[in-house]
Amino acid sequence: MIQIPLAVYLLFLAPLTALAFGFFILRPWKPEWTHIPILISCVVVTISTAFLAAFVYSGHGLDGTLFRWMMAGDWSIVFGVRVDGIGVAVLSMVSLVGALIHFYAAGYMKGDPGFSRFFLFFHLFYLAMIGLLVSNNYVQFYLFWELVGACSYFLIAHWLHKPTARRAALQAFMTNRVGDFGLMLAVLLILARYHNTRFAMLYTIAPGMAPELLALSGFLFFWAAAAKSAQFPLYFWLPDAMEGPTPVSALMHAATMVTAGIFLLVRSWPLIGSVPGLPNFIAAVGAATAIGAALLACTQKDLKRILAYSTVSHLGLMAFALGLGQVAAALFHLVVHGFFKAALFLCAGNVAHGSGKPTVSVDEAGGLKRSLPLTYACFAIAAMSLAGVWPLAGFYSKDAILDAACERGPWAMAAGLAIAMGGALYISRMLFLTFFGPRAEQKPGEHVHEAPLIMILPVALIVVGAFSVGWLGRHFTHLLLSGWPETVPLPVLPELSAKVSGMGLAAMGCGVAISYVLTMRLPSFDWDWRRRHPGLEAAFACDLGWRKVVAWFAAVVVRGADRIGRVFDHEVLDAAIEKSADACQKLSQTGSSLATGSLSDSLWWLMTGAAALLAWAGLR
Amino acid sequence: MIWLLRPPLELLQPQAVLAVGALCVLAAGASRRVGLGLIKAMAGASVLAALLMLMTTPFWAASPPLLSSDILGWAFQGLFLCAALPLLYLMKPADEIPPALVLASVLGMGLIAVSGNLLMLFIGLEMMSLPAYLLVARSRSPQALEGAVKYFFAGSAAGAIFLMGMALHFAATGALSLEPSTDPLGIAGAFLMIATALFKLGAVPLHFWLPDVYEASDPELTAFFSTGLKAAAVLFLTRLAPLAPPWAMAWAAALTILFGALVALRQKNLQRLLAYSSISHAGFMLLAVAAWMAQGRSPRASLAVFFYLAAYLFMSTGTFLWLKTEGVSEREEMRGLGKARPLSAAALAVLLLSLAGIPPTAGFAAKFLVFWEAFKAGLYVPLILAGLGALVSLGYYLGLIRDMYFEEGTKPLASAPHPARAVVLACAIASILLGLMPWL
Amino acid sequence: MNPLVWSASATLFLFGLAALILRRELLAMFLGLELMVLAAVLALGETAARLGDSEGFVAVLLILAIAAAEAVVGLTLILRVHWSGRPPETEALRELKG
Amino acid sequence: MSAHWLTMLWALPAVGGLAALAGGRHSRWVALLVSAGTLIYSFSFPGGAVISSSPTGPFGISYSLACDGLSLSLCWLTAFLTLICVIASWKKDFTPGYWAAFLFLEAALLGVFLARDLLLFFVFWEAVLIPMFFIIGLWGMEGRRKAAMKFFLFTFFGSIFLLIGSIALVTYHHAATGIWTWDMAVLKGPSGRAGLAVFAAMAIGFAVKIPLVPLHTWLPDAHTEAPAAGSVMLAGVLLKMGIYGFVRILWPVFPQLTWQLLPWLGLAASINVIYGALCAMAQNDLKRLIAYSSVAHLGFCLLGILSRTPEGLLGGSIQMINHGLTTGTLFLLVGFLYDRGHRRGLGDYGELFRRAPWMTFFFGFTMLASIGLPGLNGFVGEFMSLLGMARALPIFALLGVVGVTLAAAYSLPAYQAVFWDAPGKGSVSHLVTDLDAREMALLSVMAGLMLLLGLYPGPLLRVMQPFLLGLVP
Repeated sequence: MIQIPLAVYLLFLAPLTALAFGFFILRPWKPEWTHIPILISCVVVTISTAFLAAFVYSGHGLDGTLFRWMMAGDWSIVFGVRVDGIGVAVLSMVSLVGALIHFYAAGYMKGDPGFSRFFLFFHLFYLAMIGLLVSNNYVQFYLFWELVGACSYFLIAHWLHKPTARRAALQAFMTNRVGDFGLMLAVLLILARYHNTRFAMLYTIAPGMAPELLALSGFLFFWAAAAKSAQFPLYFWLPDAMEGPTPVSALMHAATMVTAGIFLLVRSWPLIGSVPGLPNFIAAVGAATAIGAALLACTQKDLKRILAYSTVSHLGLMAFALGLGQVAAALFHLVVHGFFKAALFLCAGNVAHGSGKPTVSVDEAGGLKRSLPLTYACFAIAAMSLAGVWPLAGFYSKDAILDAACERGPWAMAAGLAIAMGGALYISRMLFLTFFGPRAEQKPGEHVHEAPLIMILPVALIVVGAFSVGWLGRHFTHLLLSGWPETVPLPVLPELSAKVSGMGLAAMGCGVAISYVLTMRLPSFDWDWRRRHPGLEAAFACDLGWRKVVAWFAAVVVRGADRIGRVFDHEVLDAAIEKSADACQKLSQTGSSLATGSLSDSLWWLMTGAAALLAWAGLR
Repeated sequence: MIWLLRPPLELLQPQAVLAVGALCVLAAGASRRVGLGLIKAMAGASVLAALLMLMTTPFWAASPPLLSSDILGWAFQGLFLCAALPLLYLMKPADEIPPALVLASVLGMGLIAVSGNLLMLFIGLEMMSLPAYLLVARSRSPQALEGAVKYFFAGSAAGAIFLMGMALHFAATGALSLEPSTDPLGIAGAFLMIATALFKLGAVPLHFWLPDVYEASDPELTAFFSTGLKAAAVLFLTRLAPLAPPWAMAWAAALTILFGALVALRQKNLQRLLAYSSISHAGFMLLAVAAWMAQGRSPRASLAVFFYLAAYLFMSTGTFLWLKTEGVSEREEMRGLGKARPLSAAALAVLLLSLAGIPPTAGFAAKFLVFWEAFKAGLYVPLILAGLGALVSLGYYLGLIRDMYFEEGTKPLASAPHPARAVVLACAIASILLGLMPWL
Repeated sequence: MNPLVWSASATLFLFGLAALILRRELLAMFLGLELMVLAAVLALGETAARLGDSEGFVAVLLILAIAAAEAVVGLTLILRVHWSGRPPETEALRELKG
Repeated sequence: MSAHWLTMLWALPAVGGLAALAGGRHSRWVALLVSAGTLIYSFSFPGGAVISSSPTGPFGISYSLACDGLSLSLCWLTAFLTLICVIASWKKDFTPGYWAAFLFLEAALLGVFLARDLLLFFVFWEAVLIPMFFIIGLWGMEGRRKAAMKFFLFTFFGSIFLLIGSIALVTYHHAATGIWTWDMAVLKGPSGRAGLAVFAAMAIGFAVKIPLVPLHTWLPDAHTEAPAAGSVMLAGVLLKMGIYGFVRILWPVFPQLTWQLLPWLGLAASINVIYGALCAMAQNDLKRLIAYSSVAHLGFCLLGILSRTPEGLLGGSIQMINHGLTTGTLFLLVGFLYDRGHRRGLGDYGELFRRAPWMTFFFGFTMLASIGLPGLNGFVGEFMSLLGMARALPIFALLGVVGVTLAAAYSLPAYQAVFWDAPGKGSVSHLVTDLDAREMALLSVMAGLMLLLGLYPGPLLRVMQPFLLGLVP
């Protein structure tokens, strides 16, 4: 049995003890101190992740079992730990960004009535995400996968008094549940056939698997990832999930939870990769989602909804990269995206916190450059990193994907460039509208004050990451190599060719230029097209009709349930019993009316009885 | 071994004791000097003496010309005498006639038990029935006379039919013995006699006299009718068994169970409800006899018949005597008894559950044995119908329990403790113990 | 099996039966009853005579005795109905029903 | 372990019931002592197979009890839930009959799980109906009378078929082997059409209890009208008698027939799952919703049992225990809610998270367990059952997973309607106060068990394993 380093146990024990301490002691006694043990546990987790990163970077992998969870006869499902390149890469980003967001949340949520409840769920989510990244078999993966979904349900609905928040939480959980249908079924089918779903085993048996089982489980994995990472059919819950507090949006709907889907696809890549048509399908869906979401992001008013659609777009981009076979590029973009998107969300949070309103619309905010200088600086760097400006991290990760797209063919290159331009377009529109000179229609807040230090420092640190992570490309691929099975070739991050980078920068440049012209030069454009084309705006509001389709489907299910539950069950089945009871009563009525009480009738019956018996005798 | 009669006739010793007892009762009554209590005691003593005599006579002795007896007949005689005891203990006769009539009726039943040929059977039948008509006439309820007249005419018509059957049988076989005959005349005669037996038992098309008689007579008398007379009718049927077709009996049984249970659902008067429920139980007894006949009169099947009647003896006596002790006659009066009289309500609940055939009770063991024999005899469809009949009968048994416990009632608190309450409790406990018999 | 006697006995039986069922007065019904018993006795007697079997005659005598006892009981009941003020018809006796 | 040790297990609550009847004011203390004693006593039995039978009486009927892994775990569940019910209904001033009825119910249930003689099993099977009839009828809600009658008559209808089936089974066994015996382990069912008829008859008897869909209409009424503790016992243990009947009797007696009927029974179980979930979505009475959810969960048990694979059988069995805990807790909570607000409708409450945070927490926790969140006990049973069915007939595993998805569709909206959404016009949420110490202790024990069984079901699975692995063809 490989000796499991202490760091791995700390990953689980630190959050568990913090949660237990917080729930049993602090919550009833002193709820406002709940965040203290949790912040400590965040620090411990980050340190142990750093240690594990070094451990893996130095070439060691780890795949051991902690204890037997379910067993039947000779077979059993185990609780295990698998620390390998992929896991640690994403884990380091998640733990670092997560810890910083915890500190930010301590400031942001101060004074909120549900403070301790928020922090307990927030940290439980953090634990679940870490568990998901280090689990070593699908069933354990499914456990943390569902736990993440459940925590997101309670966190989105944190402000329980807001009806929209409650509806969004339910919608988010149900969509995730529909996605988990795919994952559970796939795990069941694989487990039924191979009696073992450890990732290590998966790499060996994937080639030998039956083709139809392979195709089905591959597709079901993608279906689950589509729900969790908001791909085309099941993405509509993410923009609504912005109803939750900003730290929730930052941690969950930017850096960690939504990336779990992509992480699942990367984890089971040997299986999905070997299905003939699936990668192209994933690439197509990814590209479509990315372009569609970018388009929708340009038309949104609320700051956080723009960032939500931007996340959907970038997840589409990662799926697009995966579809092209660039697993390393997708992972690299996942890590980089985690940094700059978290930074953008936290800046949006500072803007909202500063102006005292839960959410800020693009129309209201304007010219905040002067009143929020620090937030403006961080926002600008993170935005430029997202757009893909040269020295920043976004450029390196997006360029790697563009490079792969160019090799694949003209359609892929066109899609890649379109995504690059769309990304630059909506993020610079948001930058110009919010921070540059107040325009005529905008009503800037009375006086917007800068966020306190505890909220600015985490954003700054994350922006440093968004700034510098790009340069670690080489180290990143070296980290991925350990623990990846030799049998399946892991394409290394492609070297950046000047031609492709040039094209990418050009696309980004013209995107920024277009948004500069539309927002600064034609200040009233953003409002005019809404007034002149209300129909167009309505179309954009309901995601080009997709939300209506989903609403219709939900209504069909509910009406069907009502017809079965109330009508069929009550009127048909129950009524059958009641009718048989009434039949007995009627029969009894006729029976007792036979006894008329007159002697001659009873004698008549006596004789007919005797005659009947005689007839029976005659018959025989 | 007490020898009253010479060896071949010792079978009749219990009947002889009863006859002497009846005469003494009449004589004591005529002398006007003996108190009614003493007369009842004399009647009771003679029944007990008959029981003792029964225990000691070797029933397997050689059977003289007119008589024949077997284990079934012997056991049933025990039943008849046990059925008579509670009646004699509880009846409040105006004069000495009713106790004598009871003794005479039990004597008639005894004769059926030991009869070897048709004539003796007819004598026993009439000896049993005639006192019964008069007993009904002497009951205290306002419609007693009407019940008695109906009972008389129906009973005598049945007797006449039996005679016609006997004549046909005699013409066909030349003898009054019980051997089945094959030629059509004999079969026709046999079926007429079977009709009489079914009439006495209360099988459905011929049952219309039963509810009126049970409603008209006093509860303790109805108890005697439902246990004693019904057992005699079953024995009468078993005597005619060689002549009867099992399948016809099984279908009649299923019809009786279902009809009795259904009609009882809506009865308002409790005695009439219990009358229809006793018709339903008669159906089960008929099913048991049919199964017994279908299996070539195997002794094990006869155990099922006897056990059903023994269990029914306790259940029915207990229920009817409960009506007497609580003075309840309409179903509305049952409401709220659960709280008003907890102990007696509990006793009745046990008895009703036993009548319904819910497992821990004797009723279930009896029904279970009948079901088992019927299945072994291959009577599948009547068995299913009997099961459904049991379900329907559960409807009103539970309905009574529901009225007692779940409704708020108007009945005053417990009335003066009645001597019969001990008998009711004894019956309730007996019906639990008998139920656990297979495992005790 | 003398056909003449048997047909007489059968018709007697049916008459008795008809009287029992159709007539309303209790006395007429009682007469019908006795008629049925006598029909059976007639058939029994004829067979006994034909077979020369003494058992049949014993049966006839005993049945007649029992029929007499029945008559006693039946008539007392009808008299009691009459004394109770109600006309001795079946219609007067309809309280017990259902 | 001679016979009387096992006899004492079910006799203790029976005698306790009599004592409680006579107890007068102290009868609830008697109930507490006896139920706690039975629970401790039931833990004193080793997990291994304990066979104890008396000499066979007349016609092959014998008083034989036995207690192996499966029976023992169900006895633990019964004893534990009875103790919970006694404590849960502590404050309300019930008459001695109430406590006696629960103890008699426990005695009969323990008898069912211990009996090895088919007739003894049937006697206990029906004896369960009497105390339950009085519990629903005397201390139930408004429509209790009709619900009690419907419950008793419906189950009796099933038991008639069970009785006739058992008799047929014994008679055919005698015809085949020439000996009269009622011992479950020895009996072997006939083959061919007769075997099918006997199987169908006994299966109807058990199906009414499970309940399989067309025969389930007694369940919502009985659950809604029963008192809180009554619903806990009804959902917690009485529904498991049907499944136990299938596993203990039908599988060993008809080994190859159940394999041939797998498609039909699998279809029935899947319909149970989907139908129960859809009906639950349509309810607006909290107790009816939980009742229909029980129909769905029992469908999972049956799916697991049907697959005849080690994980399926164990999954089905542990799902029985888990469902007992989860739904038992849900009914407890609805009972506490009903004690305060005297209403069960979803629209009658609102924003309870403000006035009763601990109740919100426990209801949320149990609701997550009931929809099968991994890490809590609902998931273990459902997952292993579906895994077993995936090995036997994958199509029914697919329907099962659809059922798992639908589970969230009816639980969450209900939870939100009662605890989060703003109160409607006629709401009574102002009456609701938070849980008191007794209720908190009770619920935290149940929550702890749910978490423990969810993360570490190993020991319980090992206890159940011996008998179930014998059933794998």
